[in-house]
Amino acid sequence: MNPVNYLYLASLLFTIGAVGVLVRRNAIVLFMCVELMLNACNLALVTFSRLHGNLDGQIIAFFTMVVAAAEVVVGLAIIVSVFRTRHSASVDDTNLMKL
Amino acid sequence: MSFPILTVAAALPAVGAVLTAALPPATNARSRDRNKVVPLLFSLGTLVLACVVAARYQPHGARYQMTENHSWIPQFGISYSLGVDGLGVVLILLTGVLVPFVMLASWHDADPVVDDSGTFERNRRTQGFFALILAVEAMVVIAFEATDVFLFYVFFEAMLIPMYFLIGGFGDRTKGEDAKQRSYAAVKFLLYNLLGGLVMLAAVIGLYTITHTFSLVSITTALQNGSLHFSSTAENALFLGFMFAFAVKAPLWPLHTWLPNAMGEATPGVAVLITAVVDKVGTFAMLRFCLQLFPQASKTFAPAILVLSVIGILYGALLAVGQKDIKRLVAYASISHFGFIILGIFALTSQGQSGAELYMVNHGVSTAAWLLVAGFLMSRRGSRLIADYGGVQKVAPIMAGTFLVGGLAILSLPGLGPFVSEFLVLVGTFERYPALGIVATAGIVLAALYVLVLYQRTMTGPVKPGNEGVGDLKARELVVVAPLIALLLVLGVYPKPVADIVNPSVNQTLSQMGQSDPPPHLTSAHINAATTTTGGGQ
Amino acid sequence: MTCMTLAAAIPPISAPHIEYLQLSPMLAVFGAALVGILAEAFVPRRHRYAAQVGIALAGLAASFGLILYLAVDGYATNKADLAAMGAVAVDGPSLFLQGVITLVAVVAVLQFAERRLEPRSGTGAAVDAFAPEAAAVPGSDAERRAATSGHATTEVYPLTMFAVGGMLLFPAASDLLTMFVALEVFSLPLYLLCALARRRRLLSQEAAVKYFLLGAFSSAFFLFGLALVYGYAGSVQLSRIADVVEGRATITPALAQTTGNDALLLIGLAMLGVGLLFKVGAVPFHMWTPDVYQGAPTPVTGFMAAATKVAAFGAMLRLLYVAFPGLSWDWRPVLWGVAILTMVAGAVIAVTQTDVKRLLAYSSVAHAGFILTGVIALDRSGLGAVMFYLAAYSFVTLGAFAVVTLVRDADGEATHLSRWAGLGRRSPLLAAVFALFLLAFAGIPLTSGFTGKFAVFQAASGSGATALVIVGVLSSAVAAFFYIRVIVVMFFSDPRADGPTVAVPSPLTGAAIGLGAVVTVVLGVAPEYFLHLANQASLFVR
Amino acid sequence: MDNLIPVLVAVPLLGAALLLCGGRRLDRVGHWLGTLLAFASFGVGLALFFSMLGRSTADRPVHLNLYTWIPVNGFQAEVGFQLDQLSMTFVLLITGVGSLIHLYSIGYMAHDEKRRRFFGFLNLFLAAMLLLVLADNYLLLYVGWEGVGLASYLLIGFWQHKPSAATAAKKAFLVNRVGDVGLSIAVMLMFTTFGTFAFTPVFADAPKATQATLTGIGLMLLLAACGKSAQVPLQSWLGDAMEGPTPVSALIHAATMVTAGVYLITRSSAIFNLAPAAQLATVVVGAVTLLFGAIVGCAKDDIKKALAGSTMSQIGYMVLAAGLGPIGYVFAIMHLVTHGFFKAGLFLGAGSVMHGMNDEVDMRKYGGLRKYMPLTFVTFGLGYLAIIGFPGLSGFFSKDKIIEAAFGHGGTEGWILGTCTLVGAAVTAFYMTRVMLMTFFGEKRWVPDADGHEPHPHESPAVMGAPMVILAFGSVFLGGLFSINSSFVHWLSPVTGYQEGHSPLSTTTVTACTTVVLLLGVGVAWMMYGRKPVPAVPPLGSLLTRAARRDLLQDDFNHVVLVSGGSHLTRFLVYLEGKGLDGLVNGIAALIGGTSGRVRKVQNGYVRSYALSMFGGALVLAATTLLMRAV
Repeated sequence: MNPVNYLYLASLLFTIGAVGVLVRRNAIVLFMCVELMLNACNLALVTFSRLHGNLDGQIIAFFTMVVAAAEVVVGLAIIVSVFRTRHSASVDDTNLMKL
Repeated sequence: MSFPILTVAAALPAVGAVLTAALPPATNARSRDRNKVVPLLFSLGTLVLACVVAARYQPHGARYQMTENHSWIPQFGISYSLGVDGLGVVLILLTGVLVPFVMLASWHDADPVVDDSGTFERNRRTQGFFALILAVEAMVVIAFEATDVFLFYVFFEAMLIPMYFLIGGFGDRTKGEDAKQRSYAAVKFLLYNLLGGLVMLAAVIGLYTITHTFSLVSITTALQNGSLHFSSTAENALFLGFMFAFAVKAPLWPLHTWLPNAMGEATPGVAVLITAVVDKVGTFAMLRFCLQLFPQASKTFAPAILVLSVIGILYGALLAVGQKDIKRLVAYASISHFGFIILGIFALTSQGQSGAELYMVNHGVSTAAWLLVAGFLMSRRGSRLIADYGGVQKVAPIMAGTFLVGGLAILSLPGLGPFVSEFLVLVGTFERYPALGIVATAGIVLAALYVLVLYQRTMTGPVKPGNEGVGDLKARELVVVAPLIALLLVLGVYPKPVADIVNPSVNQTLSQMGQSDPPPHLTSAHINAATTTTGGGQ
Repeated sequence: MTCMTLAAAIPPISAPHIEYLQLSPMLAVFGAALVGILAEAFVPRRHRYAAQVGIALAGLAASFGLILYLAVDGYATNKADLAAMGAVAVDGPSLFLQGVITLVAVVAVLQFAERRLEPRSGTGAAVDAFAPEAAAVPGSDAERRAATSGHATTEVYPLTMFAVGGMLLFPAASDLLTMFVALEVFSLPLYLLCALARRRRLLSQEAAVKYFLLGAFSSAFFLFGLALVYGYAGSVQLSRIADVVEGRATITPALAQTTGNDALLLIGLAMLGVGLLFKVGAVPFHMWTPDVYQGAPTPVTGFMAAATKVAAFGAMLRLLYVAFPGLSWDWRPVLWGVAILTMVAGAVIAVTQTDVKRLLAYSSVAHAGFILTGVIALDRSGLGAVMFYLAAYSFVTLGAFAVVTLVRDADGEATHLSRWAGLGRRSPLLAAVFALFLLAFAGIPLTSGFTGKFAVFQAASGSGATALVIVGVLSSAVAAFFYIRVIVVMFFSDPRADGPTVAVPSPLTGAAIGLGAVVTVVLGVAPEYFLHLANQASLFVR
Repeated sequence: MDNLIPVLVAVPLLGAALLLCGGRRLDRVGHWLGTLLAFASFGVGLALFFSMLGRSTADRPVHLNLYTWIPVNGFQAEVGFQLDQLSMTFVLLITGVGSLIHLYSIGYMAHDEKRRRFFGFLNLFLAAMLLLVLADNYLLLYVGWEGVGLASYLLIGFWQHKPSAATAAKKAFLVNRVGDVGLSIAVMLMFTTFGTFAFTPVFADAPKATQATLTGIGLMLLLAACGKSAQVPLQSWLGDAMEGPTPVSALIHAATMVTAGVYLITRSSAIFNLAPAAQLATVVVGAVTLLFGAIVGCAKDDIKKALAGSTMSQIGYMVLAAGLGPIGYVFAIMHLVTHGFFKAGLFLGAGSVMHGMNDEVDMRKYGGLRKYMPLTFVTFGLGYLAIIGFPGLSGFFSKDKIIEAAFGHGGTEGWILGTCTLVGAAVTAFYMTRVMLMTFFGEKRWVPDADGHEPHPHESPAVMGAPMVILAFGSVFLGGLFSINSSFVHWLSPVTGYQEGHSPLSTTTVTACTTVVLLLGVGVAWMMYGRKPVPAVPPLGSLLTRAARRDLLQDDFNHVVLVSGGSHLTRFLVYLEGKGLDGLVNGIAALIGGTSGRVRKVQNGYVRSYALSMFGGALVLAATTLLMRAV
């Protein structure tokens, strides 16, 4: 199978993630969509790594995972505290500041 | 290394500004007066230094004298270069003369509020006012001295800030809707001038990109010996950039609309500072920078600018006639006069330019005299509306008399300073552009109209109710007015010393531009033709 | 046993060499952060404040000292290195920007440590601007208890240290991976710091959520861009990318599908750009700025506004100047558009703002546009100009936000512009200093803002971007309007009877404001030395 | 001796300075000081005159250069004086009549609280007028020119509390300014043509200049003269100027200042002689004005305004004469001098009448005053006889010469001009007789004034009477004196040139004609005003009379065209400034503000919309980057 197809898949996933961020309301889902984007990147990286025949891409993928994990820690902390304050996970409810 | 007189002349008011601002707030009449006398002394000191500069200046010496040169920001080729030519000397002197009078005239404009128990409001308003005036003076002086484009630009822009606070913070209307008007005027002043300055900044940067220096002397030298050449597009663009800023400041029609607001809302003293001192930086810079840096473009655009000037002369005068507010009337009169100054500058004849330079001085002194007396009048009634006054000459004859003399100077009565300059400007323009010269002379009639109408409405006729209590000029006010009037007389009767100072620099500027006065028609080539036609006519 | 055989089968790994000395500025800060965490765990609560502030300042001081040492050692002038296997560049721009960031961080830490502004807690303990207990629900009993007992979130110091560490690394990163990691390292603590305001916690939390979600979103773009560029060049080393882009490296024909595919490269560059433009707050990636600036605790806003911008522009400069100068024909026009849009939109939208912090946020957007004009110059003068601008801008920003912390009423800071009416009459000195900062923002001569603006416009003009300069100049005029408006409100409006008071700060905030003012004036009046420094440092190592 | 020339100017100038700046301390002696200085100036003038008489004709003109006034390269304005026969004539007229009127004013202004200032202004006027006639270049002349305008402004508006006086003063200054524009343009033209504007070189080079230039200069000088001398179309101010105190009307608006235009034209004879078109314009102006003024004079019931119309008309004669060229210059000046005497005398007489009549000016409220004011009646009567050209009196000699010269111009033009002057003479006789009859003869028609004071006509004090007597002597004998051996022609012709006219009519015929028309005018006037009582309320009168009462509608024309047109223009410009230029500026500000208000709505607080803008931005960024490559 042509490895380039993986790139298409990666792009598709990335786009799905991005669109998900735009259309979903729940902060957690939103955040999951971001994670999907990161993983799409990982897929692309690994694919390129395979194409180029060097390991850089794969190593980067590991870094990405770690970063994503760190993001989860911070992100969930923030989202949960907001949830506890507002009893809502909808990002559309957090719009006190505008204009 | 000689004594850096120019730096000192600019630094003294700057130091004075800082010291004045640092004075403790007044607690009694004594300390209040101290807070005003200190800045006054500094301004007088500056006047002395200005006189020293004038005395040391040799009209037929080098182009720029008493020069100082220090590297400032070498990365951008910026240096702290000072030097004065004839025009600079004269304008520094004008600034030095006018500022003490402005201070004296504004003596009570920023007094601390005293409540019923005699307690002084504790703030630094008084000091602030005088410190700002000194700051403006310092910046104006250094702008007149700068021979580095960048250095000039810096102070050209920076002086907006103290001016802004002077206009916005100390107008004669303090409450409610009126205060809004005042801050509107201040903001308009600042933004308008800032816009001009920023456009100039673009041009300044463009200039540097081409020349890689900001030194006026090096650029003009390079232009003259041919080692530097602007493409005509670049030169035109740069000229317009510079000119825009100066035309806003000067102000040239149709960029003048900030001036009536600013002068209308400011105290009379500050209004004088705006029109008589600060705005002169604009016309000064046209002569010093526009003409010298961009001779070709100056020639290209001269006709257009002349037309705008003439429009400004007539437009300003007509609008002055239509004003209901004394200070706005003076502002429009000034717009008309600035039209004359710019007309003289861009006529590119030595008469026109010398006239313009004298005009700057005369306009400064005459407007100061006229407007300060008007200010004394307004301070008595707290109104700026012409309609509120009438018959004042009956109750305050000296005030009426001085007001009339100031007005006569404004309308360029021969024997007073402005006549000399106005006539030179007209002659200078007429030499090259007869039609414009003739149209501009209509300004003479209109000037008489607005001056005399104002005088008639405020001073003559039966005493209007409310004016009975208008007292005549007090000693302090006479001290302000009398020397200004004397100066106007001297400048009108014997302007030669000033003319002798400015003439050489005018000639140098024109020769740098490769311009010379058109010879009288009756010389060499023309004479034969002339005789034959006349012969035929007889 | 198996281990042994495996080890024998794999070719020996050469141990990576780490130049500890060259990395030491970052290590010092990260070390301080770690020590801070330990202190959080082991130092008794009543000593934590002092300990944390001490540790943070010590770490920053050490870091700054080491930066100076490296600079004096010649790293900024006649030598440069790629440390840590080519991951970190130690060169002029790195050191200059790191120096600025550490100084900014010092000032920020001083402001974080300010405890005189908030009224004392029930127990009489002095408290700072941060939430007493971040985990407690706003308005809950737990929070009230924490507040009365004078608790404080001393975690902010280690968090700050991590952020600073990331910021130090960001402009020095010379491969995309390091850049990405640094981006995250400094972003994540900032998300948290945003959420920690003592007052108006709802706004603070909202700011954190918005910042976090959008930040993560932009990181994803950055990462995607990284992947694409990696796909094109086969490496994430900036210098290697440059080689491939400029055709110096040989390309395996088999990889023509990817390596030869410029679309990958261009889209990748664009995606990287999204990540960086988000951080600098360029239009249309700026929308987080006003909300986050408004919601975050003001000292954090100041820190963020100043330091993030320095770090992010540093990284952008390195990326564009080192990796993609060969693509300048492609990215410059795009950046032109972004710069124009940023300058104009920032200035225009700010005109109608009524909240001081939001106003400063839009002002920072406009300034991002001005700085971009210098970036576009793509030469040494542009680099030097941008670095100078960043230094000048960051101190003005810090000072301005520090002033904002002092204008307070019963509900904490009074940030609505109408509340500032007549401030100039009530406390002329503070108002004058704030006016100075505003004038510097507006680019009035004799302030640092003018020198910076002049430098970047001059660089842009020198590279032929005259139109950009003109747009910049015109939007400066528009921008001037709203700075002036604040001055009008402060000086020319009558004070309100119920107006805010100006708190008397401790020397900490005083120092921050004072330093800001001094730098503003010095860089405006006598910028020679600092311009020289910036110009000297303006050479990237490849 | 010649160094005294500046003293001529300096003495009254000093007086003005002292009196205007001296303050109340000088209130008691101010009038005497002013008068003394005027006489001192006259004394200096006489001394110079005798010194001049002692020299041969060629040596008579003297120049004295005081200092360089405005030096700018080619433009060298000097403060220099030139005293020749022409200036000398004026000096004596100005200082002589001026001194007398100073003296008269002591009495006339005795009860005015601002008397000191009045004398200051009078002295200022003397100084300016002397400067005007003594200047040796046009620019310095211009200084005096405007200086007298200023003095005139100050004196017309001396009673500033009267709005009408203030308005009249302003009007006078403004109309004069229009004329001044002409003078400045003339000076500019001279400078660009000759490179100088001093009399001697300009006149020397004039023949080399083109016809067009000379005509231009001439017309501009004529414009200036029209303004100052109240010639059509700039005559409208003179009637209103009668708002000033009567001595002012006598000195400035009859004897001296208003004749400055004639001086200017005569002085510039070298230019006019070479510019026939300008000369033609001059004679047309003169002829029109002499009729215009005369007609206006017939209709006025205000004694001073009637005299003002007469002044206008008489100056019309002079301008006409000056426009005739060398055949007329001398007579223009001669008439100027005699007119200075008799018209000043008439005005002083009128002042004396007013003085005795509670400042009433309406002749319909006079009548029969000869019994109450015999001295005034006699002096006024002599002046009257002089002005109508009664044979043997001053006016007869000077006016007849002009009429003769007008015929002498030759051709059709000569006939037309001559007829005009003759008609003018008839009308002059008519309106002056009318004045005489209405004032001194017939029933007394006095009515109490507004405050209820019944007038008690009485003779004026000696200090007022003496000048009237002296002027009356001048009115009677001066013309004859000048005509003995054509002494005045000999005196002045070296400066102005002189040439006999080729009159188709002999001198005798002309004299006969003038006598006939004189009798005609007097007769008609007697028929109308002497035979039957004068109605106290003016009859409606013919269309012409009504128009003449309104200054032949000149003011209405000015009002409609200039005043209301101007105020409409001004109002329009004020509107334009507010809505246009300033509106543009504010509009730009509003536009930015409006845009800002709309654009900021994009910042709607929803994090997802922020993300959308980022996403869109990313797409655009990628797309444009790709597009750049494609392009």
